[in-house]
Amino acid sequence: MDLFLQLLLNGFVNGSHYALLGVGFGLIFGTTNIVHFAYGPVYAAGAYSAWTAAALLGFPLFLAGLTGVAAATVLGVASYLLLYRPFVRRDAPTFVVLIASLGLFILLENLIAILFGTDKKVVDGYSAGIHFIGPTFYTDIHIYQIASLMILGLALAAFLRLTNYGKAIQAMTDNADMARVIGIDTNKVSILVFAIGSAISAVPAVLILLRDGALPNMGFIAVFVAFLAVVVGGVGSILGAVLGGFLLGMVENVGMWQIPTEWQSTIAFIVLFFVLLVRPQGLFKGT
Amino acid sequence: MEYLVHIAVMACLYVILATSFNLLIGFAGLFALSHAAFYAFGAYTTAILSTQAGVPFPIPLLLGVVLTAGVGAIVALPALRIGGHYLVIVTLALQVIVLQVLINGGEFTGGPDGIAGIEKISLFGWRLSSPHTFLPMAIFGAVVCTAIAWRIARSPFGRALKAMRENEAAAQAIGKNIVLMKVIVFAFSAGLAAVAGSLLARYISYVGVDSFSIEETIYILAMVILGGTGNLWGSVVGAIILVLLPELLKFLALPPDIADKMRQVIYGLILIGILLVRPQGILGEHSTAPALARRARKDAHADEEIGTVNGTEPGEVTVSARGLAKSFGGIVAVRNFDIDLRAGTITGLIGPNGAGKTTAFNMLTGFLQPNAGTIELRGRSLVGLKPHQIVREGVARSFQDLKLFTKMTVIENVLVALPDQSGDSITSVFFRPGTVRREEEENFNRAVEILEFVNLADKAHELAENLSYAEEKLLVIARLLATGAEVLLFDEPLSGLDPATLEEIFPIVRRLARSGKTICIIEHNLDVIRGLCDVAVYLDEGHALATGTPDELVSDPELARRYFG
Amino acid sequence: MRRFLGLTFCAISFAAMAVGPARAAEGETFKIGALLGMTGASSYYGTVMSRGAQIAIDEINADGGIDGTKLELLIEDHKGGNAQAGVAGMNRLINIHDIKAVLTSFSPPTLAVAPIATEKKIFMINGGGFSAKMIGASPYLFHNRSLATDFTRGILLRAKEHGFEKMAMISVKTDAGENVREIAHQFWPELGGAIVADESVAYGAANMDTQIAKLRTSGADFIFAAIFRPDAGTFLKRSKEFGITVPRLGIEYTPDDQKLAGEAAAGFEFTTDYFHPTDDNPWAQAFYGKYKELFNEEPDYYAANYYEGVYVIAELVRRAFEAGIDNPDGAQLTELLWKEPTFKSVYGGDMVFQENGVAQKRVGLFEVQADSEKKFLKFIETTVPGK
Amino acid sequence: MSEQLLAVERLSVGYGKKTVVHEVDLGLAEREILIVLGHNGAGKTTLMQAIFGLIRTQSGRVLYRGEPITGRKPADNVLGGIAYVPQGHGIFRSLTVRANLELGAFVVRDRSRLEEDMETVFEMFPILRERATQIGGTLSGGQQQMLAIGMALMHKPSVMILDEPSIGLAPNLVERVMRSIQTINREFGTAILMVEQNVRYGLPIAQRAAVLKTGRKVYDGPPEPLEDRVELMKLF
Repeated sequence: MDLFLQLLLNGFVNGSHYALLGVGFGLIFGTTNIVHFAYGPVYAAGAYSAWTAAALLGFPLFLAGLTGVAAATVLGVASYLLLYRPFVRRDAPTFVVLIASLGLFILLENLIAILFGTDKKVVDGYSAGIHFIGPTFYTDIHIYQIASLMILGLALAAFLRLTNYGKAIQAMTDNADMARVIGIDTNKVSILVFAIGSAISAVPAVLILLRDGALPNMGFIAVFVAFLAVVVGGVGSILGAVLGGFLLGMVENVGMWQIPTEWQSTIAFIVLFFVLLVRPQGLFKGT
Repeated sequence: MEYLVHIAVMACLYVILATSFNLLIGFAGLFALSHAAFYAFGAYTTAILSTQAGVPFPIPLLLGVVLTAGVGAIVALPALRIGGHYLVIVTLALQVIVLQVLINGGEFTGGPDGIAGIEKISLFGWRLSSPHTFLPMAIFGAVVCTAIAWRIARSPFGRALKAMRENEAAAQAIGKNIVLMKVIVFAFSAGLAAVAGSLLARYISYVGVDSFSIEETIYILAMVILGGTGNLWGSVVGAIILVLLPELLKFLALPPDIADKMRQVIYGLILIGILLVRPQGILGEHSTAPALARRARKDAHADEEIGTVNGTEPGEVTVSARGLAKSFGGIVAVRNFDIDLRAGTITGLIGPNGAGKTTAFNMLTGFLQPNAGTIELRGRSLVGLKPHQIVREGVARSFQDLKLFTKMTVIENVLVALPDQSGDSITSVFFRPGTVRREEEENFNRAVEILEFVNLADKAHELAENLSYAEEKLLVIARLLATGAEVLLFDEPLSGLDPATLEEIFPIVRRLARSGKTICIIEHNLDVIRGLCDVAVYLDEGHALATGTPDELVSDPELARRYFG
Repeated sequence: MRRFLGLTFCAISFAAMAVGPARAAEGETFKIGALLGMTGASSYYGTVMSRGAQIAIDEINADGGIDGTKLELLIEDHKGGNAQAGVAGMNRLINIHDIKAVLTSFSPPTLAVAPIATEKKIFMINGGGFSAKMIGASPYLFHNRSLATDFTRGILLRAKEHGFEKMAMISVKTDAGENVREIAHQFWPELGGAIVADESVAYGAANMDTQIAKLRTSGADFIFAAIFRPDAGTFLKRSKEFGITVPRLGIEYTPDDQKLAGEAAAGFEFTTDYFHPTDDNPWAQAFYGKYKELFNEEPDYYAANYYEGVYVIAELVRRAFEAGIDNPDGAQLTELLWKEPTFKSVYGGDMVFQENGVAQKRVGLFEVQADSEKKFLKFIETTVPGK
Repeated sequence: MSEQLLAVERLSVGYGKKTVVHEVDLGLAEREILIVLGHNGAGKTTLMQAIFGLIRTQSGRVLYRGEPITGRKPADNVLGGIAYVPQGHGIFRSLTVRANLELGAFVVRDRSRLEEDMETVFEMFPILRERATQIGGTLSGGQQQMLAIGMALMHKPSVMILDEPSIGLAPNLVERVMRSIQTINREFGTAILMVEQNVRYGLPIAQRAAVLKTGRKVYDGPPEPLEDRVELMKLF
């Protein structure tokens, strides 16, 4: 029973992490319909910039985190303007954009490895506090992971509902042509979602830096999980991405209650496989 | 230089992988990213059979091909349901699952250690242990596999694949069974990839999961994109370039501990560059027709005059529908609809928007199943048949939005629509090449005749997407005609054409009717109805309100009033 | 096909021209190849190994090489275990650079190139690959690191010493991890122990919490971690955070892991090649100093092993020259090795190559102190595994 | 004709090589309702999209208040006071009625008038007030069409281009929609350029009618002569 509770908590924590990744990726994918694989290295770049700020420039942690967010944002927007936009302009087939994105992935990941080296980057002198409810353990990082999802999730929801640009994003996600008809500049909106999506990705990145340290290839699994969460939850739905992320987190942890852990890295994909066979539009999306 | 020979061997293997992958994504337009998994299946089958059961070459290879083809056919199932990004992610997931199974397979798959000590191929006591000795085998494999892929791509089946890629509905509407086609192309693509895998296992005499990662699929994908989708030579070139590129990059003098990362960066840059500069790849897609044109001898002549339907009395009823009804979520689109279509007669279907004309067509051609009612063609019921079956029965339709195969040439559009081609069956493609070849030549001449019939012969080798408005309409007619169906249903075939052009097209349709075809036309441009139809049926609120000559109907004040709501 | 062969050859001959100047100094240089994982998930290893080897090369050349013959290091990337890449690299080394001795790493590519080494008579020395399956893969394949068997037996003997019975095991799903796992499953019961949990994590796992939660509730006397960098550090950190109190035993602890785990590593006991630079061993200290100065990082024993590997080859080449062989091949080098299988080790003292090709090093037992520094406890005698 | 608010001069439009609309002239005066009739595929929608800048023109020009606006971005046209209601319920199906209306006013920088503008829309279509919190996609066809028109109203356009507002609506709804269009024209003086199939309800509210046939204008003048359906039929 202790084990089950612990796994439940782990599932919740990892779920929050995945959900946040999914939200960032889903915002970009849902609005622009671009499969942004380079989301992975952008996420990694966020972690590495935060590390640079903290370890090399000696920024306080919070400022370092912001540096990471800023860097990811810039890189994300740049990847749209310099890479994707030309393709969107001449409305190239989606798979061409997809390959281009893979190319950017390879490029950025190796650039990071060259710039920062391949050893694990850790922010020295930070150790997370440990707490427990009964037999169930959790750490500060876990709290941050959950909190960040709550805060950013709500903030994003508020942004989408209340602000003019938020509405523009919703509109474009719903129907890009109609968005143009009512006078929305879809190009500006695309830049905006790349900015927000990349910024969001940097937050879980920084938390992982603090928890497990940063490695150049950390982005691969991140973008994969994000893509899974979004597709399982339903493209174009932020809530769907969140729920999708939680579902993955849960099966990966609670699912391992009885199943041997050697299948952990696979089970999410098996879930996805069957979800899409049964409900191609995703679990948490109408029509 | 053994090293060069080794590169040549690897090039051969990747040529197999790239061409087989191209069949799937380039020709069938199925974007399934699990090719490395098929590659792995072939490699592991050989590895396991030869190390654990000592089965000699080539049995493991053949078994591997069969097994993998089976797996491919299964992977096709999701592809039947979903497309686009979803197929991408599902097949990526599949790839991950396969790798994990191999890693967790314990002794059977060698786990993360992989399987070492795979027996080299021995032929006539000659052991292919060095690259030199193996190269001929690799070339042989590459030639055979490319030839198979080539054969498929250039066959009527391959043409049908492209048609399916361009537009699935239209492919069904000319009698293609797209479900079967998807399963077959997956099976072949996977089976060929397995050959490469099996050869790799024999050549390196070791297999490990790291050789079949997602990166590998992406690598092969890059070869196909670089060379040009829908062009097998492109894949050959793409494979060679991307096999050589990393080797050439090795000659850049770079600091050792970052050298290979730099090369990866350059690889990424090149990939992006190509896509920006030449998204269609080095070699564009090309038509199979010109080759045919050279082969086809004029004397191999199609027997009868275009459009002739044998054994029909002009005026006899061919299609007769009774009491058709269809409603969508409570909204009644068609109710209690009766219609008789007669041979040699052009029937016009008119009525205000939303009267249910297109819905009626969809039911007559199996794209929609009626909630009630009967449809008979010369007494044979058509209810419940799939669209492609109904076409073969003899009822074909065109679409309001044309649905031409835009990336295929005009003559290919017609060729692909010709009925009962033995080349549509993959078995004939390989086991009755003579027949297929002869038919192809006949069909080519047939297609030319059909194009002449609609005055499009001079555009035969144009891409359909480059046609003018009027020419597109003519091609629609030609394609419909090519199906050989005796009943032709045209959904707004002439909309948007100016009077002059109409006058050019009318005679063509009339000739068809004279030659015995049963023709039914939905049209909003009443000039067309007036100028073309012998009979007109007035449809309103889902059922036939009146039948008569066009002039009677359009001059009837009541109907006129209804026409404008 | 002819078309592409043509393409291949003209492209390569162009390449060959490009490389021409680089081969100018031929004759006075003896080339040593290296098959390392330079890119991808495990590029860390390739990086440190190449650095270690390069330092050795520079040192030797600085003292005028081997009787005037300079050494040159040529690195090929096997992408951290990709067999094709390994074979391609091996072929390049042999054909383009006419190499006779290769520093290899990782068992999958090593297993994949072993047949080539045998046929082409290439001397190979592995200081990183870990799987006992490599033993006997080629007569010319040697290992200057103890293999999984030794470490595993060593640490399990230690567990026995503690009087533990119930073992909870966590292993990483790589050739090395799986290998250790198999050996442990066979050896621990032999020592009369029981295995109460057997978890595994993917290499570079994003989430290890599940496994650790299961370990914690397994009720074991100790946890055996068949985990390597970077996951070893993660394991130590997370297991501490999750309040695991039972002793943790393992087989790797690199500076990288130390960085991440910090104090959380305290009390961790592990067996490894005993590379301990701060020991009273001037050679090791010199190497340590150079490495630190150049890269501002501590060398781990992977760096040390490849540094040492170069010296082994250099020694064999020196012997060959003495024996009047100007351009020795792998078979001759092997022969010369067997004549006198004892070599000076940067680990201090001598190392002796056993008949299974493994330089049986003293397996050191270490404990991590509260300050996260490792402290040498003692050597553990492990019986040599047969061929 | 009075001073033209919106004018189209010898406009040709098409896709690639294909020309769909051939050198059409069209004028819309202040406060006028102009109905454009014609059979399917006559090029009506293409013409409207070209005027609004959604697709590129081949030749000819579009004038708004005497200024050439040919090929101007839709965003700028909306800012300039031109509204476009596309065919088939131009709404955001996944958003609430209120959100849709707010989006209608996207270009209006001054948000203070938002509420009162919405109020005017609600007065015109009370049903929308009832359904304010409902998801657009779940509205009935008629309500969706009203919403679409309401959205266009939100930025107080001086010209409203409607593409077959009656399509797929039951007769009584068609009448309802047409009346509201008339009201818009009367109350706000919005000039209306409307493509319509439904002559029965469309024609009566129009002050002028044009008929397109296969991309060419075959009639331009008072609606009355077209009241004779049989005559009209001849133009189809």
